[in-house]
Amino acid sequence: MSKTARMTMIQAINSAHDVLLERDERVCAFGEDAGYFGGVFGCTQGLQEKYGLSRVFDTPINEAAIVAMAIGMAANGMRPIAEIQFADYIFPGFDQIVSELSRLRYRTAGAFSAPLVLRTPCGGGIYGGQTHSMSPEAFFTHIPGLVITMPSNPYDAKGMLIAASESDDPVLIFEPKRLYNGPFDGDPHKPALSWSSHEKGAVPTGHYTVPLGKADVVREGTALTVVAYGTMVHVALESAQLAGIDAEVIDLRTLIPYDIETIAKSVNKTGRCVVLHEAPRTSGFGAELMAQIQEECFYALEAPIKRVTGWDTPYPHAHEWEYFPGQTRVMRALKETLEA
Amino acid sequence: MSKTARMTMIQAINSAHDVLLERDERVCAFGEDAGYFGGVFGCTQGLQEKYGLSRVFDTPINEAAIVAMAIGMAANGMRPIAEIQFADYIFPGFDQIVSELSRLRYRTAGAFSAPLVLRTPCGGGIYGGQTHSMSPEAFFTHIPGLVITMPSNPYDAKGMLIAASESDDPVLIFEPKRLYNGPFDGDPHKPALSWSSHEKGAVPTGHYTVPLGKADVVREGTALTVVAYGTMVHVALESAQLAGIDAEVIDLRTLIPYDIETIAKSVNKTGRCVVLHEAPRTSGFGAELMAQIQEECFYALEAPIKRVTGWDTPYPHAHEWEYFPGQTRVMRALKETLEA
Amino acid sequence: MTPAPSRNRAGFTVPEPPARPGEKPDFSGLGLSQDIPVTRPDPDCPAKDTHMLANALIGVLNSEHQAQGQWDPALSPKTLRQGLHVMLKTRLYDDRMLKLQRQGKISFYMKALGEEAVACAAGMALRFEDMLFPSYRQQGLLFARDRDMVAMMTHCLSNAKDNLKGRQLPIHYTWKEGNFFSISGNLGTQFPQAVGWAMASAARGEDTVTASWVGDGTTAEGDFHGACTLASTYQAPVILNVVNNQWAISSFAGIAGGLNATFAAKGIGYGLATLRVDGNDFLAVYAVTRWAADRARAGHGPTLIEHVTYRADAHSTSDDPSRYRPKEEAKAWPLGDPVERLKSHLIALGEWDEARHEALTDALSKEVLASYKTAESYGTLRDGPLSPVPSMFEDVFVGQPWHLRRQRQDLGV
Amino acid sequence: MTPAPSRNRAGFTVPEPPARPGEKPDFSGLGLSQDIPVTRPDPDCPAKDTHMLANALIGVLNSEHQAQGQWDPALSPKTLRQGLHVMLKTRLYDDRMLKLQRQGKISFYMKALGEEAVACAAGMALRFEDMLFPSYRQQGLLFARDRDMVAMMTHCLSNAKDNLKGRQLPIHYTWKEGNFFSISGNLGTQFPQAVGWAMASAARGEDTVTASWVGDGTTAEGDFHGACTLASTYQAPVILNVVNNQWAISSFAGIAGGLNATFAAKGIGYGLATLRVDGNDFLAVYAVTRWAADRARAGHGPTLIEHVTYRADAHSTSDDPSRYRPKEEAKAWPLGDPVERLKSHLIALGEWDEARHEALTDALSKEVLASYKTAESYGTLRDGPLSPVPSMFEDVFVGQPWHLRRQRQDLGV
Ligand SMILES: Cc1ncc(C[n+]2csc(CCOP(=O)(O)OP(=O)(O)O)c2C)c(N)n1
Ligand SMILES: Cc1ncc(C[n+]2csc(CCOP(=O)(O)OP(=O)(O)O)c2C)c(N)n1
Ligand SMILES: [Mg+2]
Ligand SMILES: [Mg+2]
Repeated sequence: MSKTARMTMIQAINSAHDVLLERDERVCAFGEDAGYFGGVFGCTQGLQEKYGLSRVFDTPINEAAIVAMAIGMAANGMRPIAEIQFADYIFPGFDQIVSELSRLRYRTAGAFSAPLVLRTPCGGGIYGGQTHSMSPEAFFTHIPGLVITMPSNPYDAKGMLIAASESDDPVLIFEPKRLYNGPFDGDPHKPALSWSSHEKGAVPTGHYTVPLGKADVVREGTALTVVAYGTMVHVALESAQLAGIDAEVIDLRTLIPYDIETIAKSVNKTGRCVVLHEAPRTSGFGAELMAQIQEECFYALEAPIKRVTGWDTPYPHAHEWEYFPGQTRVMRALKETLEA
Repeated sequence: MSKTARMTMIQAINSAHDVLLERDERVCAFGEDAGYFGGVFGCTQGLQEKYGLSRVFDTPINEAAIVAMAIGMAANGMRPIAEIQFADYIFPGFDQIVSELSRLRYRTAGAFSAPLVLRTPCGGGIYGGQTHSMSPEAFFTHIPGLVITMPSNPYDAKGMLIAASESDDPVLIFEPKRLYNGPFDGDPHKPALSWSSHEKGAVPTGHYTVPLGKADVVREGTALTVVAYGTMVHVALESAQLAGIDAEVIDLRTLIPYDIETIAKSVNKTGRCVVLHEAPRTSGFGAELMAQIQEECFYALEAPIKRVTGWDTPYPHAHEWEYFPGQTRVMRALKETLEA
Repeated sequence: MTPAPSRNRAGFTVPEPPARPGEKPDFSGLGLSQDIPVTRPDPDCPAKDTHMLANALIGVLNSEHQAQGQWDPALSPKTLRQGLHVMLKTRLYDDRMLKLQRQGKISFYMKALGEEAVACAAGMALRFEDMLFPSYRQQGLLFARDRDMVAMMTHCLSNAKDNLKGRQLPIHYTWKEGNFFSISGNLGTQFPQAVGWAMASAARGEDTVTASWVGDGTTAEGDFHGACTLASTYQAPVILNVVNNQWAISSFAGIAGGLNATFAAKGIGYGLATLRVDGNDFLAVYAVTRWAADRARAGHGPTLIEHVTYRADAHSTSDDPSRYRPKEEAKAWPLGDPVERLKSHLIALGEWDEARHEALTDALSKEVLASYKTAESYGTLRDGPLSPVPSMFEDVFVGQPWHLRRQRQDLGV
Repeated sequence: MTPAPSRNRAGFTVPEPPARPGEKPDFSGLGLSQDIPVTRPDPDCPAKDTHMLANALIGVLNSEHQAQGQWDPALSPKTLRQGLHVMLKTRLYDDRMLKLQRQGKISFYMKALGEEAVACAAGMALRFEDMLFPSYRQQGLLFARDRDMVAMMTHCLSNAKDNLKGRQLPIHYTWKEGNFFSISGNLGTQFPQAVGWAMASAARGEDTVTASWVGDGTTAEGDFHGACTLASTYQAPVILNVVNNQWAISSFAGIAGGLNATFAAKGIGYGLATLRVDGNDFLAVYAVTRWAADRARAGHGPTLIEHVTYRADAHSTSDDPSRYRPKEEAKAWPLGDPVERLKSHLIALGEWDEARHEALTDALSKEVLASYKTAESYGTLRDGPLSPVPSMFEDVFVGQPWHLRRQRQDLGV
């Protein structure tokens, strides 16, 4: 394994691009403002200068065209990594994702495929209002044929992006933008935390992968199981700590295909489960997890599975912290599930 | 109540348009081929001739523009009913639905709203292949601000369309095209059934409404609860019959907001539940129902809630009946749930 | 002078076609004729030098069946006969497949009747290595590339030999070895994908060209605009074809905005090279395709071509055009029939005659029938054999994740 | 002559702006000048009679600060002074709001510096009943319609008096009483909606006009195409404005295809009336807007207008333009500054002077400051008071379905 360095999530993502562009000339990266400027969050900064205009470049503002162009390139032997500037803006490209990207291999019986990566920053916590805060992952988990991921730290972000680009399946990566510059445990009043002192902020500078489809048990425990991903992993850890509950916390990392084995093993052990996500509650990905867990672990369950989620409203600007499923709500759910 | 007549689902939908266009000059109807031709399934047939070009008309083939035009018209005092030719083709309009239609009232604090109806034929069973068979309702149930419905018979189809058009919320109606000309119980080898002998094929010719948000208990029973909607309602009824199981079958009708009261009452009574839909399994609307039912009825449940659904693949052409969640699979799930 | 502000009593306009069922077909408003010679700029010219061609109609064959003007591709009689062969084959194949659909042997079909030249001539003008992103009505490309007819039919039959394993509706061909992309049921999605494909080719320094096709109705989709924008910005080696066959399903080209500008003119706003061609003139389609291919191949960028043609039969086997347009419209089409026109040209050249034509028709009909017999022997949708059921769960992903494995097991296969 | 097929070694092109940080600004490639008089067709002319204007630049104020040519709207000194007032107000408001964002009082801001004429002149040229579907950079429309500044600020502060109940990011104004639609954060979505609104007005026989605005970058979105297509097909009474301020965020207009055609030229392919105007010339923007409004009002259909201007400051408070363009670009912009130009014109007319200008600036600055004091007294995002928490669950639906009621209760409010 190569040297490690302290990296933010942005630096880790940037480094993943760098490694990929360096190793494989089929890799290219593009998106709105992703070229010269290096992306509005800097995830591709410096790479156009290093690899040239035709490997890292700006696109017109048309998310459908970005996805379509990536599909065409990928089908023709390249390994594009496309950035959608905010997950809230992925919807103009939804048709290309649902109707084309996800099905190309299937409908051609394997003759054509589009192994590409779509990355996009998601989630709230930066006062972005309803159009810079969405966590739309659940929509994509209902589309057969896509690998859906959400890393929660720099180490995973880099390793999963490399794994995604090297995978022969199309992979979507939702990057919680609130975590870009430091972990966030759900308390907006605390001073900002930094990745520099976080275990997962130590990132190998070279090539490595984090396997897709594998969850990470980030805290072992026996009292109950918390299934979370993205920002909510940090909220879960802190809430369990504050509530003094011996929770087992699972960082799902890959949503499709999700690591049912790890989840079921844990829930069968603890008999209780809480599922967390920032996205709206109804038909969120938590619903799928709960449905499957109750099928899988019914006889082990001692309490109903609870979910703590964003509300079924657009993400409001002023009431961001009343919307965000923060520590108070998570702690309450943990306690209630424990006592149920 | 006015006279009734025997109607197919297509005729009932046509009649609903007719009633609405007649009563309310704010109502207009449009879509690809919906004007002169009256729609590829005939749901608006004869209405352009009757109400004129500016009330019932053809649109360019751009589903985003269709939705956007409807939003603009609805915000400006009209009551548009737009047809998306196949539910598979709603995705180019997804952004307008997620980002605009669903949020207009919210983001303007009530100053503007878009009370409109989007209708679209969904579901398989007509050898339509992957692009004329989708049941994409689950995607829409994750969007706060939309009423989502799926009628299963002519009576409901007409009454719900009138209710939808008169509602001040935006309403999406998914119409199972396999039911357009007759009920379908899941057995493709039987001769086609007809609405003419079906109780719900008797439809008032005039104005009436079927309330949104209210499920219909279409079969009472004590052994277990089946929650279904659309085509699967008929499959559920026939499967319960064939399996000789005293199932209570709930036709959900409205998916958002769903009638939790009716569902919970039933499951609390029976202690067992099977959820059905034709859409792919993972993150389908069944997941939401199961998640909520287990939260709501945990202590009454005697067996895991099962789901019988389409598979997590695109809808295949040749293997339509291996894909469709038919009687064999439904019966097996009913039995397993009863015996679990 | 500023018009006096007045109440806009007109409301909005909903365009209507010149004639409806029972009325007399009328194409006079389109101003089409086979006899206007048009200049041909060099393929390396600035795009703007082509913009006047967006409002012209490039033609080669005149009403006397002679090749005329600067666009004459000067094809050998052999090539011309080959063109006739390919178009006729397409037509006879279509006829047979329609019959099969009527007999319930296949679930669905779409013919290219009346617009065979668009695909056949383009298919012949392009190199085999050039990549094709067609819509569902360019089966002529396959015949131009000599795709095995039995393979096409096994696909349409969805049987065990279908190269798509029964997953796609008939006519949604894929032929990778023939550089023919997969056809989607969703309109227009392939247009911007084609630009991406072309960019990848260009990035590798290859000199292949990518071509894509959409219908007049489909130009309204956002993806049309996405494709034109990408092509313009990146100057990709791509040919974007609009097949204006006057009709979408039941809605005429005016519903897509076609009364207010030509479809070729849409290219002007992107600075694309723009050509508008008589799509029923095999020679002209060949010539413009070659022009655009030469331009792209040499690094001078994309071209948008409008092919003016007429969909002479139903939209698909689910359609009944007699409900929305006069039955005699196809006959009244001012640009004639592409097969007849090429045939007449060959006869005028002394390179063809009725007897040879009949013989060819006969031979092709037999080939089609024999192919069908073979294809059917591999199974039909109704009676099988089909691709094995477990194949239904394959190719969703490269591997088979646990949930699909379980679902397959759940089905007991 | 057909160019010899050669390997396309060029790959694809990624356009680059003429100058990057540290380089000398260079707008010579745009061929812009304030001094070309351009003819003015009648507003009821066929659309094609305007198409040459898609490649021209309509201007009124010449470099000598005189109004010239057929497009001179011949405005009264009072109206001109009103225009200056509105533009200056916009600018001073922007300055103040930027400061507040820097102080952490509001979360986000976007200025219109350098392109105030586009919105202010249009706002004045339209009738109050005309409906506006702006993007986020047309705050000038609000000032032109004399929107209460305190209300604008309470919105940006997201406080308890915010008419949007704190739900929207700052500057995403809604003002129904002012016939000003809600601003979306999603680019371009309002463009086709505006056409729908216009169609509803027309259907009722009203003579109001609907106008919408998008940026140069946003023209690439599918919704731009959808809007143009709808406007063309239904000939809706709508004005579709493209504000070409040369930059999206960090990407210049060339990334949207702007090197290959003007944005106005996109209208040609839809058969829209097309105008391209010096967007920094208040009189010219006023004139073209009035022309298009007259045209639409009288039932002659839609117009696409490109406003050529320059975004003189950052894209938003999240942006740092010094990282991607020369700092001095704004100063080098050949069409000058809209406030300065109108001011100089008024001075040249003898209707204004430096002292009055200073006094106006002073008065407006005071008004802005006083408004802010009032607005802030109603609360700030950081310290409140905000709209009551339960309001968060309102307006999702007309009523509050069970799931939202329960969620509200779950939050304990
Ligand atoms: C996104 C999408 N919307 C609608 C349809 C339904 N549809 C199939 S073909 C067609 C008409 C297309 O007309 P045109 O583009 O002119 O092509 P043509 O059939 O004339 O070749 C329509 C509306 C579809 N397949 N995809
Ligand atoms: C659908 C969508 N994609 C991307 C964005 C992010 N974004 C916000 S503004 C902007 C640039 C817009 O540029 P332009 O249209 O030229 O408008 P200007 O800011 O110059 O007025 C981008 C990419 C967005 N808001 N919506
Ligand atoms: Mg057509
Ligand atoms: Mg701009």
